[in-house]
Amino acid sequence: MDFLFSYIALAEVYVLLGLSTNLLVGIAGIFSVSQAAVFGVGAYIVAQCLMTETMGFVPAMLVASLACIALNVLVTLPSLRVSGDYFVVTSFGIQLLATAVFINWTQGTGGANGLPGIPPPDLFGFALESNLHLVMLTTVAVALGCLAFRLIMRAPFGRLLRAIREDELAVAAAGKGVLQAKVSAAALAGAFAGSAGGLYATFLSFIDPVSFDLDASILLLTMVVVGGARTLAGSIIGPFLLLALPQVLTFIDIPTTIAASARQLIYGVLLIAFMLFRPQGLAGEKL
Amino acid sequence: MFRSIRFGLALAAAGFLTLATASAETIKLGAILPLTGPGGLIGTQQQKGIQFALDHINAKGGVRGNKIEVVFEDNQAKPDQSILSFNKLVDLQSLPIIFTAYSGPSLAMAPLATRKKVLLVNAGAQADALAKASPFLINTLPTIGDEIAVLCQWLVKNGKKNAAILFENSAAGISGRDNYVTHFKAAGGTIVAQEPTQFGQTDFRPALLKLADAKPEVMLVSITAAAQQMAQQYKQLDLKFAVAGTTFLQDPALIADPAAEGFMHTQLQSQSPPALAAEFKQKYNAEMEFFVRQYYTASNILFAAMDKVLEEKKPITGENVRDAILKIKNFSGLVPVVFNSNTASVPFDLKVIRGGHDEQMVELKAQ
Amino acid sequence: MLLELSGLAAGYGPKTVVSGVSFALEPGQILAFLGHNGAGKTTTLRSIMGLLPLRAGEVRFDGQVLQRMSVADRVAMGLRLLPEGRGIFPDLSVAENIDVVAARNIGADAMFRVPDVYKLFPVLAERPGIRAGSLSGGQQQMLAMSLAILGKPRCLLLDEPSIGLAPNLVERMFQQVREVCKSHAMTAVLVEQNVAAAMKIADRVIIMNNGQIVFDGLPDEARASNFWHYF
Amino acid sequence: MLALQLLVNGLVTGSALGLVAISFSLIYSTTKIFHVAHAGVYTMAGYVAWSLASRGAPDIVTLAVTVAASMAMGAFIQHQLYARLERRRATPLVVLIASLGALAVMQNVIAAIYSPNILQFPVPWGSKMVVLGGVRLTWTQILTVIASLAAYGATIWFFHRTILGKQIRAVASNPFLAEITRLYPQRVYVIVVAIGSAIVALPGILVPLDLGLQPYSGVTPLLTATIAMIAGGIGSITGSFVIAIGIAVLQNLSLLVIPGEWSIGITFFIFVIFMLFRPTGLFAAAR
Repeated sequence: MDFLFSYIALAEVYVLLGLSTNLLVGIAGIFSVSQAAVFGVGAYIVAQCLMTETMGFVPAMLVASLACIALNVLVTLPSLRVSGDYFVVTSFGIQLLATAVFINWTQGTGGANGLPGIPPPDLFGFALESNLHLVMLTTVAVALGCLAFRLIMRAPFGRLLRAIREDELAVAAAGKGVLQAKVSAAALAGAFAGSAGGLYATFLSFIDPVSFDLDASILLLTMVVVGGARTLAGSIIGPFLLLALPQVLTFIDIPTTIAASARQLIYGVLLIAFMLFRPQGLAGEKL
Repeated sequence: MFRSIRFGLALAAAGFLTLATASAETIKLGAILPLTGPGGLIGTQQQKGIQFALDHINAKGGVRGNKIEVVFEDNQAKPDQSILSFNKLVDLQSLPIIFTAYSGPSLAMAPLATRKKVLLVNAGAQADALAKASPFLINTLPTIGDEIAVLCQWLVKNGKKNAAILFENSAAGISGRDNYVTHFKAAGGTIVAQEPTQFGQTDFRPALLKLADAKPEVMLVSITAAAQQMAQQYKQLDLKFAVAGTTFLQDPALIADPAAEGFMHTQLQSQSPPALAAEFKQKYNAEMEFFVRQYYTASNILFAAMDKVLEEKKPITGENVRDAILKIKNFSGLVPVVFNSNTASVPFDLKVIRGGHDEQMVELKAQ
Repeated sequence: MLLELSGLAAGYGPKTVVSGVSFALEPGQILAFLGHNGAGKTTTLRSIMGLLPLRAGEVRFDGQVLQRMSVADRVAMGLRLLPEGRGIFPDLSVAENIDVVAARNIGADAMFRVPDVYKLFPVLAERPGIRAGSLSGGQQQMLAMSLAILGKPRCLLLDEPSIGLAPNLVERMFQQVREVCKSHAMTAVLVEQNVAAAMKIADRVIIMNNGQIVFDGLPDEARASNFWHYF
Repeated sequence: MLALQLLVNGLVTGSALGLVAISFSLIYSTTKIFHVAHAGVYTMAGYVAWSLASRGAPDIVTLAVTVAASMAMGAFIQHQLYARLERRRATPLVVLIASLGALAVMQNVIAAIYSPNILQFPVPWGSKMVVLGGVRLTWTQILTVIASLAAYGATIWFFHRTILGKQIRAVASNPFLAEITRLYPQRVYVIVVAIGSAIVALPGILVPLDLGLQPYSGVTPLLTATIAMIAGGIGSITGSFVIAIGIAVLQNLSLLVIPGEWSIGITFFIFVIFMLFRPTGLFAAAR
């Protein structure tokens, strides 16, 4: 059962990230490609807190979430000044800047070598070592995340975010707080990404910059797009499906000389096909 | 909505159904390698090395009559995919032994290996942390530090006291850099400058220029790719200092390039006899390169250890095979490999590139 | 009849904006097409040009049914639109604006060639190298008009041509429109907020409300009618 | 001396980067599509040229065929992918994701055919040295500068002196008016992507001629070029060309004062700050 548990635990971490990305990209219309950077900051903070034994798992998660809220608000600030493609490029820049920090700030992140030996999460003095316990932990986290997402979507705040995405000028003209709404969405997305980072670090017990680079950000985006933007179901299906894909693909017999590229190629084809024929993803709304 | 979720889950679940079922006389091993992505090139070489060794042992009837099979998993050199693959192989297929490569993924799997008593066999990565990561992680090659310590001593002894370091900003490159700094100073030399390059970038000119400005006598190199381009730019810029590196510089394209004339590098001894190399070439239409040889050798070490375990009428478990490796201690395949600990020591040479060939300078021994 | 609309309906997304719009215009006739904001005037013009698919009804031009024709083919037949507020290429110079449009639209039978528009609007000939976006509002509108008539226009659809113009300029420009229409037997549909000025040159008036025609008659009848409460 | 050599090195790298920036800027300012797959066209050009050169084709044939192949590929992507999406009224986000997919497909098809190894051009004259005022340059580097300046001049001439160039600018300036004055925007989009692809074929050949050929190396130059485009003002050919050279020179010269680990990070840091305070670019005309 360990495999199933570890798969579910990992997928659930990505569901949290999917919710975060969906909130920002799908719902608030802030097209960010730097969510993996925020995710990484959460992971490094929790890892450092636990490895230096500064604090326990729960306070560490809290610190990571708060830090990521602040960070995400900061990195989405440019979206208030620049729009559309400008922000995409800014966001690319932020992601690359973060990768440079992850690789080069050796004291904080262990540099390119990463941080091995992160202790397992502990709850009230009880260390969660087995995959079953970890799955229970991530499931609780995801359930909370989904509940929050659902409540927000139904609340007036959710409707305001939708309205901003449809027509920002009209909302601003109607005197609604566009700034406040965007900042709140970014803060919430930051909290999701930060806690996902903490869970990821303690689940893997090893983190390195590879997990938080531009490719990871694009993978996240792909998960949301394939699953379906703007819906809870989409944020759940995408991560589960895309994490399973490499496992499924190992069954397809491809000559080893081209296997290296052939599997990556399938991602590309999937992206194009979804955009052309089903831009709403498997269970989402039209982007 | 729920129907869509169920659809997604069903598709995901389909992935877990394993197709192969083991027959009684088949011993199955696992291999978690980067078969796709930027590490795919090296991963597929490693895969061929294992496959080549498998074909040989099975042609001979297997280990004590038991056929060997290896289940390959792709981790894209990513730690999280490695964990999934590890659990898949250990949990669903109960494989006792898994080949691994790359420092990050190996370090990520090490705690799991300890907990589940599964033997990890690394024949490619050389990061220092691997030596102490897990009692269940066997490294069939020394960590980079051993090679570098000896190289630095030789260089300082031969009058190269001021060194500049060119390193790749990646796990392997930085690990090499750190070792150069430690060991070159320990040997009595001075590091006058160090400069990074980005993995995948082939423009070394700015870094080379800056290093040259510090007037070193030797440039210590720790890059894992594009060594040929580095050599060409070194030549174009008319730089005069000596160049020295580790096994990473044992790259056929580099050695064949006239720009690399006079470059020195340590090299783990790993020759393939001409007949074997020819057979490999005929089978895979590729040269039997370093990583092919490494994983071929590692596979044979495992087969020998498994033979001993079976001889003693014990079951093939990670623990038993590891103990057998440490007990046998000396393996002679393509090269002599000695296990004084989890990490093997392998003799290595100092070579110099002359006229498109690697020439032996001295044989060195790790302390 | 040059331009004939019968039972036209069009809209955006789920919303049908205009329906049941029918009228027919002869060559040389000028129609003042009036109504408050959102009444469906621009929508009607856009569907005549083929920029918006028809939901129902038919558009005929010179006897031909237009539905299956591309925008470019309609332009080639002589249907021209002067779009509201964006009738020029702001990043190109005045001369480049005219050259680019001339290159595509002037054939052997052209009524207006490059020298003709410079003669019609001499102010454009004064500074041909200036960036069009930096012209004054009135000059921009003249340039837009030039671009709309280059080649062989037969029916001009003018969407708010007076926006941002000083009152005396509006008067002069409308007179020019009328002269051009009458001398070249060109039909014009004039969508305007400046109702008084538009009615002065119009041969016929249609008033729209909520996507439907509520008045269709002569300017004098319109003046006498009680439809003014729509404005 | 070091500073001079670094400066010259930056100028060479920058002039190649400048062409990437010009070509991307042309495409973006006209079609408003964030054509990430442009990096794939850039990479493809190098491989087409390599295939021809290694089969002994004369240099001029290699150049002509490569440019033609790039144009065809660019036109194909516009016509078969972007135009289709446009007809379905896809949002910019959908188009961007499809473009990312196209990039993944191109890179991996190349990697499957040619392997991910670094390939070296079999052109012996390319690495011959010239010493100019104490600065050492290869013929390839000199050729890169000459070709870039020539292509820059030709581009300026084409877009300001030919009727087709003016038409393209007209479409970029007001696509709606272009539609109703028979300038055929959809056709112009195909043409402009083809022209951009022809321009990017030059650095696509010249850079690997100097530094070797790899399937995944197109993204970094494209991102840097995008930054140059934005900083130089979207639509300004000269702006993007000059800023691209500026970025490369700065990255080279920055080695004199800061450790190389941080040079990329700092480029993006400056860019993000720039986006916050002057998002319209340095050369942008008042619009």
